[in-house]
Amino acid sequence: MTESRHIPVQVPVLARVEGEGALELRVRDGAIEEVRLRIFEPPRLFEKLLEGRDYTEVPDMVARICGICPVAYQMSAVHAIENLFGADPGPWVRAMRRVFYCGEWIQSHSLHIHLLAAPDFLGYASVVEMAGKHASEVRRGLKLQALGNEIIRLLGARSVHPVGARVGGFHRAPKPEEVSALLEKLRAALPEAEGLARWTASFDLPRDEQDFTCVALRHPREYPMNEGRLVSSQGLDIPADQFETRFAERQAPHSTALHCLLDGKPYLVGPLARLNLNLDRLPEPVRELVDGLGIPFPSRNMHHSIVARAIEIVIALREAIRLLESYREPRESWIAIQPRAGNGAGCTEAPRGLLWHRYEIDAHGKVMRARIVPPTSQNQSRIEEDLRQSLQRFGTDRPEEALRRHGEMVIRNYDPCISCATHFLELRIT
Amino acid sequence: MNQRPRIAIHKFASCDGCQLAFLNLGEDLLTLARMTDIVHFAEAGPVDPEAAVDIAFIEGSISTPEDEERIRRVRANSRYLVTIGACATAGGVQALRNFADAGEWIASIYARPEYIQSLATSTPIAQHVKVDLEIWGCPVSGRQVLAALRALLSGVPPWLEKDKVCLECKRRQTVCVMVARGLPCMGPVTRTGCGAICPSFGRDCYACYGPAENPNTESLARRLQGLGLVPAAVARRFHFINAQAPGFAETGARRGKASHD
Amino acid sequence: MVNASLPHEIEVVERIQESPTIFTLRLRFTDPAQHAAFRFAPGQFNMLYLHGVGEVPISIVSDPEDEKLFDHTIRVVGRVTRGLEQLQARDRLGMRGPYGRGWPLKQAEGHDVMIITGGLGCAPVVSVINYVIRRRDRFRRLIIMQGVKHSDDLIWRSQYSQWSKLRDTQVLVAADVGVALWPWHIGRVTELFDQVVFEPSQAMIMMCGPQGMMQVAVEHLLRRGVAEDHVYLSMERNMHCAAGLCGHCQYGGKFVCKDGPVFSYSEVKALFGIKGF
Amino acid sequence: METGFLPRAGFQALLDALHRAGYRCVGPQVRDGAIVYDTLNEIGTLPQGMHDRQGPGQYRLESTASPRCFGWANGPQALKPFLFAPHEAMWRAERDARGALHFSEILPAAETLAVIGVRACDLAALRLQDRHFLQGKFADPYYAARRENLFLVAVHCTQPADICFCASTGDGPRATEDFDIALDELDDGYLVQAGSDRGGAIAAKLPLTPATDAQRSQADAELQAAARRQSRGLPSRNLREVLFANLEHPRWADVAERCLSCGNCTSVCPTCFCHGEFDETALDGSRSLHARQWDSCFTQGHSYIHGMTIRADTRTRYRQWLTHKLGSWHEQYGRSGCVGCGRCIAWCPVGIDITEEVRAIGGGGGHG
Ligand SMILES: Cc1cc2nc3c(=O)[nH]c(=O)nc-3n(C[C@H](O)[C@H](O)[C@H](O)COP(=O)(O)OP(=O)(O)OC[C@H]3O[C@@H](n4cnc5c(N)ncnc54)[C@H](O)[C@@H]3O)c2cc1C
Ligand code: SF4
Ligand code: SF4
Ligand code: SF4
Repeated sequence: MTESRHIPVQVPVLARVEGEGALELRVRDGAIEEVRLRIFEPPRLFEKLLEGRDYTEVPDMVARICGICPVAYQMSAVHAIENLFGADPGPWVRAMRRVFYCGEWIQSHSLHIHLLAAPDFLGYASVVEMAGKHASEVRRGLKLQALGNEIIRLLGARSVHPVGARVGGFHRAPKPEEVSALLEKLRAALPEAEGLARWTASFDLPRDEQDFTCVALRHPREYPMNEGRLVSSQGLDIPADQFETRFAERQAPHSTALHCLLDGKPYLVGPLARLNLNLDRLPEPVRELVDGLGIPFPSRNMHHSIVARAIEIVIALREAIRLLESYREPRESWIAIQPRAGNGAGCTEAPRGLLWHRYEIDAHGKVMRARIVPPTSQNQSRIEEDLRQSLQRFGTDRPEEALRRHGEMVIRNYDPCISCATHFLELRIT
Repeated sequence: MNQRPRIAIHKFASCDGCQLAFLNLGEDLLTLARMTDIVHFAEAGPVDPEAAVDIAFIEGSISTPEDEERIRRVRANSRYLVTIGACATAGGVQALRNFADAGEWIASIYARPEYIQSLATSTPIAQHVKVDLEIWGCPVSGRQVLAALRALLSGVPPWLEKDKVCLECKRRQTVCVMVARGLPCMGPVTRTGCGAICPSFGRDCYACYGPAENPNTESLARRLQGLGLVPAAVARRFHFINAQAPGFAETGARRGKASHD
Repeated sequence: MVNASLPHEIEVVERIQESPTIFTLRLRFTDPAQHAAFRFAPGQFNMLYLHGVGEVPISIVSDPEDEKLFDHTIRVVGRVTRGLEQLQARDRLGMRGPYGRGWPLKQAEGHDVMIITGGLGCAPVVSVINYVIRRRDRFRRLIIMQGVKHSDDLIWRSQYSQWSKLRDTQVLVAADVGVALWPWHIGRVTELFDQVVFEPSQAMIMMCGPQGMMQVAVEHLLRRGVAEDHVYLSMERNMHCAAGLCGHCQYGGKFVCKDGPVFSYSEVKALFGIKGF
Repeated sequence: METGFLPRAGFQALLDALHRAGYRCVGPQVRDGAIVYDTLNEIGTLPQGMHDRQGPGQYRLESTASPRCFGWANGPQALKPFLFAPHEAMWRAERDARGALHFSEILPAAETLAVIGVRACDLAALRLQDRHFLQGKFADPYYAARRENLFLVAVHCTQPADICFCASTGDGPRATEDFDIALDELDDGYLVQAGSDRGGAIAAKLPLTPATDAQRSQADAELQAAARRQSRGLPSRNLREVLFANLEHPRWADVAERCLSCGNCTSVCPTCFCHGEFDETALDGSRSLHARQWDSCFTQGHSYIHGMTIRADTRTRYRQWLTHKLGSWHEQYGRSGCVGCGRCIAWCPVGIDITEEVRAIGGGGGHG
């Protein structure tokens, strides 16, 4: 008997425009015929909104693309525009941008691990349920999330759509007293973050090895955040501004998000890809921690993403501590900018992976054209590919509810966006 | 209240940032879950978008025909409806499209525009259904959301801040960036609630909290021109995060087309 | 230094629903010593604090010689009053007071007392009516004029009928909109002035209500020959501290909270009826 | 009570003496482009050579070669924020499991604070605030706690800005009372005058030399010149009558076209006292903090009573500010509420000039 099942799952999803989406699955004779991650969040058309704006307005505008990783959008934008103007804000700004980014990684990863992913692996419907049995772990998570937010506030006044970043640096330099007060809290949180990494590594994660291409930035010395070359696990190694020579976006009929492919093929960005490609850039204490977790990185199991996130929290915490320990209040927290006409790209590592921006600006500093490729549109094809493989392996004859839950869990590994990676709802069969 | 009030948090076209006001509550998030029954909050887990609730929080603006329908159903299911943030309250930054030909924009981003279902406008919730409380801000402040929640739990209407950012600046003893540095600050027409953070960081307010009560946008526009801004730049000051808000829309329009010709 | 801003704990002893939107709270201090020490004059008000919500100024309507309880009659209009409405017997709230200058009852002795109120259940003057009735022989005629928007808004209806039966007492009630069987006038209360029997040179007038109504009444009374400083009115302005510090209740140079809320017309006439003060 | 001359380098001795007497010193410093009060431990952080240019809606600092540390006119702050805090907790209410309420007051720690560099106009304003917060029917315990141990070092003002008009209100530029120590700043040092016993005790610890007649007459001449230099002014007579006689003057509507109703003027005004109270309550309702913060008659909430706002438009709000400040203040406190510091002119974002508005409304007549 030919059985055709069409299983749409409502999933709010992040993309260029994040928000609502659905997972559609067509199974025939036990084989997965089609997997579609449908994103139908109404497009907010940011690239067009940017046209005609002054370059100084860009950081505040692009922050609004995503409330969960506004720092990433601001960072890619300021780098792109500074590259275009040939401006170098110097080492203080560079260091503080890393600190700023550390805050966002800690905040975003903690939120994802505790509110979204961990309940999956421990068998709860939500963090609230999980808090009953794992109160101290949940409190620890909320505390780390709050600490990440506090780092962002140090440089940006608030954690969502922070107001401190500008082309050329920061509007304000923190006072040394504020820095030392924060440092104390960061140091105190380090054992907690390491505990978190061990906790996630202790989960009974599904074993599901797959072949995929990892793409991330790579820096000569550091774990990548704001700069580096674009590398892949398949040998790609190009300057970030040549992104467009190998990566192309394609529109799928079922999605308002564009799919981005590397040489026409799906690839992975995000914490697991970053870690896999930058293991030799881990600071020694983190290296030791990772070695003790019993997970052989580089890993080809997407379920290890949650552990990669926890490790990145430790990396970010250590990095913030290192940078803030040598904090000096500068004379100026930003450099003056001389606009000139041109075209510039910027690429940074958002919590969810590569975030690429390109701007064309005229001699008066007016944005003529903008292009933004967010992590989720890069992961989208990989998610579909993963779903196809993992659901097949999971068993397509299982009850829809089980299929749906497994599918969601797979999607959540990519943390496409907070609303995407949630614990949703009814399964409809059409 | 004998029964725990039922709460829903719905998302429309938005960046998710205002919902973070809940997710960033820390310990209070657990308190909230104890004191109320959160029946729909996709980001945090529970999903039941059609549930009847006592209080619905709405993030995001209306920009598709489906969402026009959906917000009506949400309204019908909610006793008290609160919009949170600039998108839900004023259409948000994406309402800038209302000044342009959105169809043309979509065509220039998407190779196959026919796949994209979208209205030409992004509009606030109150343009579609009755709203009981509007909390402004891009993003809303957690403090304000908490205060509103607390008031509703006490069975009283929440109190809303609507004074100008300037007052908060002065309370913080921040030196005025307009008077002392000539920056084109929007504080004198912008609603307080953020804590006047931009001037405290040495920069001009860009009005992300929308218009304050009784805003004299025309006088400020003249002042901004006096500071050296050309009319189009003045227009962009008003046509930004809250471009469709009353006062901002008109004064911006009077100074010329904001960003796109 | 006494901190006048700090509330004291009080307890609801009884709650009476007077009308769909008006209720009375009968209250006492939880500390008996404080209760025993509490003194006030009719026309004075307390600041009631609803835990976690805020404070509102509310007149005391009970008799100053009632030692057991003090009463507040409250109309539900907004945040705090809506919350107060939900209180039940035994619930606790905060209170500080009394504040303000009350009605000129000593001065009124030996005079015709005319009480004019408009709007919904004007609690502040009810305390005066009760006060006069309980000490009837100290005063001459008592004239009670009450105007309401809708006949249903009149609370204490039976009391008005009872009062009208007392000697030397005249009760004139009017509703802008009346329903069937409404025994009183339909129209404005100020239209009833011609029916009032009193001696203008020997009268003390006390009124409260919407500014417009008070203005019409004052004009009429002055025409009839009542002296400006025999016309008293109770003013309402936004109030936070009630101690003359926060500045909200300023009415020209007056602080309504401490110089009032009861003023003689001569004190306020300069700004009376001018929009914006 | 002149006590002598303090050479410039000896100024640190004043700070040290105050520190030894247990005071925290705050004094003028440059921050974010303006002169503001901040903790002062070293004379090195004084704004030496700094000079301000102020006009309606304008304030700019510039650096000069002058050796003087007090060669500027007032910045945005007055003494007000030190005594009447912009935002403060007043009391806490706690509800226990049985529903009983407990109230506890939160008084500020009575800090021993010395403010260095106070101007005559701000001392006049302090007297008005004292009258309001301390000498009425109910004294304000929060203000009182801060006022208690305040030590004031005045510096007579020789550099009034373009917006200053204290000479016309009779409040400056010379500080005449209510200080503990007053200084005349000269190029090479300060003439020191004690104004109280506490001030005398501190002055006695300073390395003073006898002042010369030349120093004295130069200081006098500078102060007289400072008074003469003021180009703005308010009539010194009581303006109450004329303002209240002109409540329908078309100028109110005219200024309302310009006024942003932003409350910057009332906030920087050293005598404005309006504040609002509100509650900040824990989500579970157990605890509530009752706090207060500066308010202004330019807000809607200031005149809101249920169902109506008495001053819904800018015209009536601006009129409230002016008629109170220059009119009904006389009735309340026996004098005008304006001390001529000019802050409301400089810090008004659109540069509305109180002296000009008064003139237009009929209170002309120059410095009479
Ligand atoms: C001296 C005096 C005596 C009063 N006596 C009584 C009485 O006996 N019974 C009664 O029902 N009402 C009385 N009122 C009016 C009562 O104080 C208001 O109805 C009440 O403050 C409204 O508060 P709310 O929070 O419910 O309303 P909202 O409209 O939500 O008001 C919010 C806030 O605005 C302020 N406010 C609003 N309206 C008024 C107002 N009319 N007066 C002062 N402040 C206001 C308060 O600070 C209040 O908390 C009196 C007012 C005054 C000034
Ligand atoms: S100061 Fe203005 S732009 Fe900045 S956060 Fe506040 S309202 Fe938004
Ligand atoms: S009413 Fe206005 S002018 Fe008067 S003290 Fe208050 S804020 Fe100042
Ligand atoms: S006069 Fe100036 S400072 Fe005062 S409220 Fe009006 S615009 Fe603001």
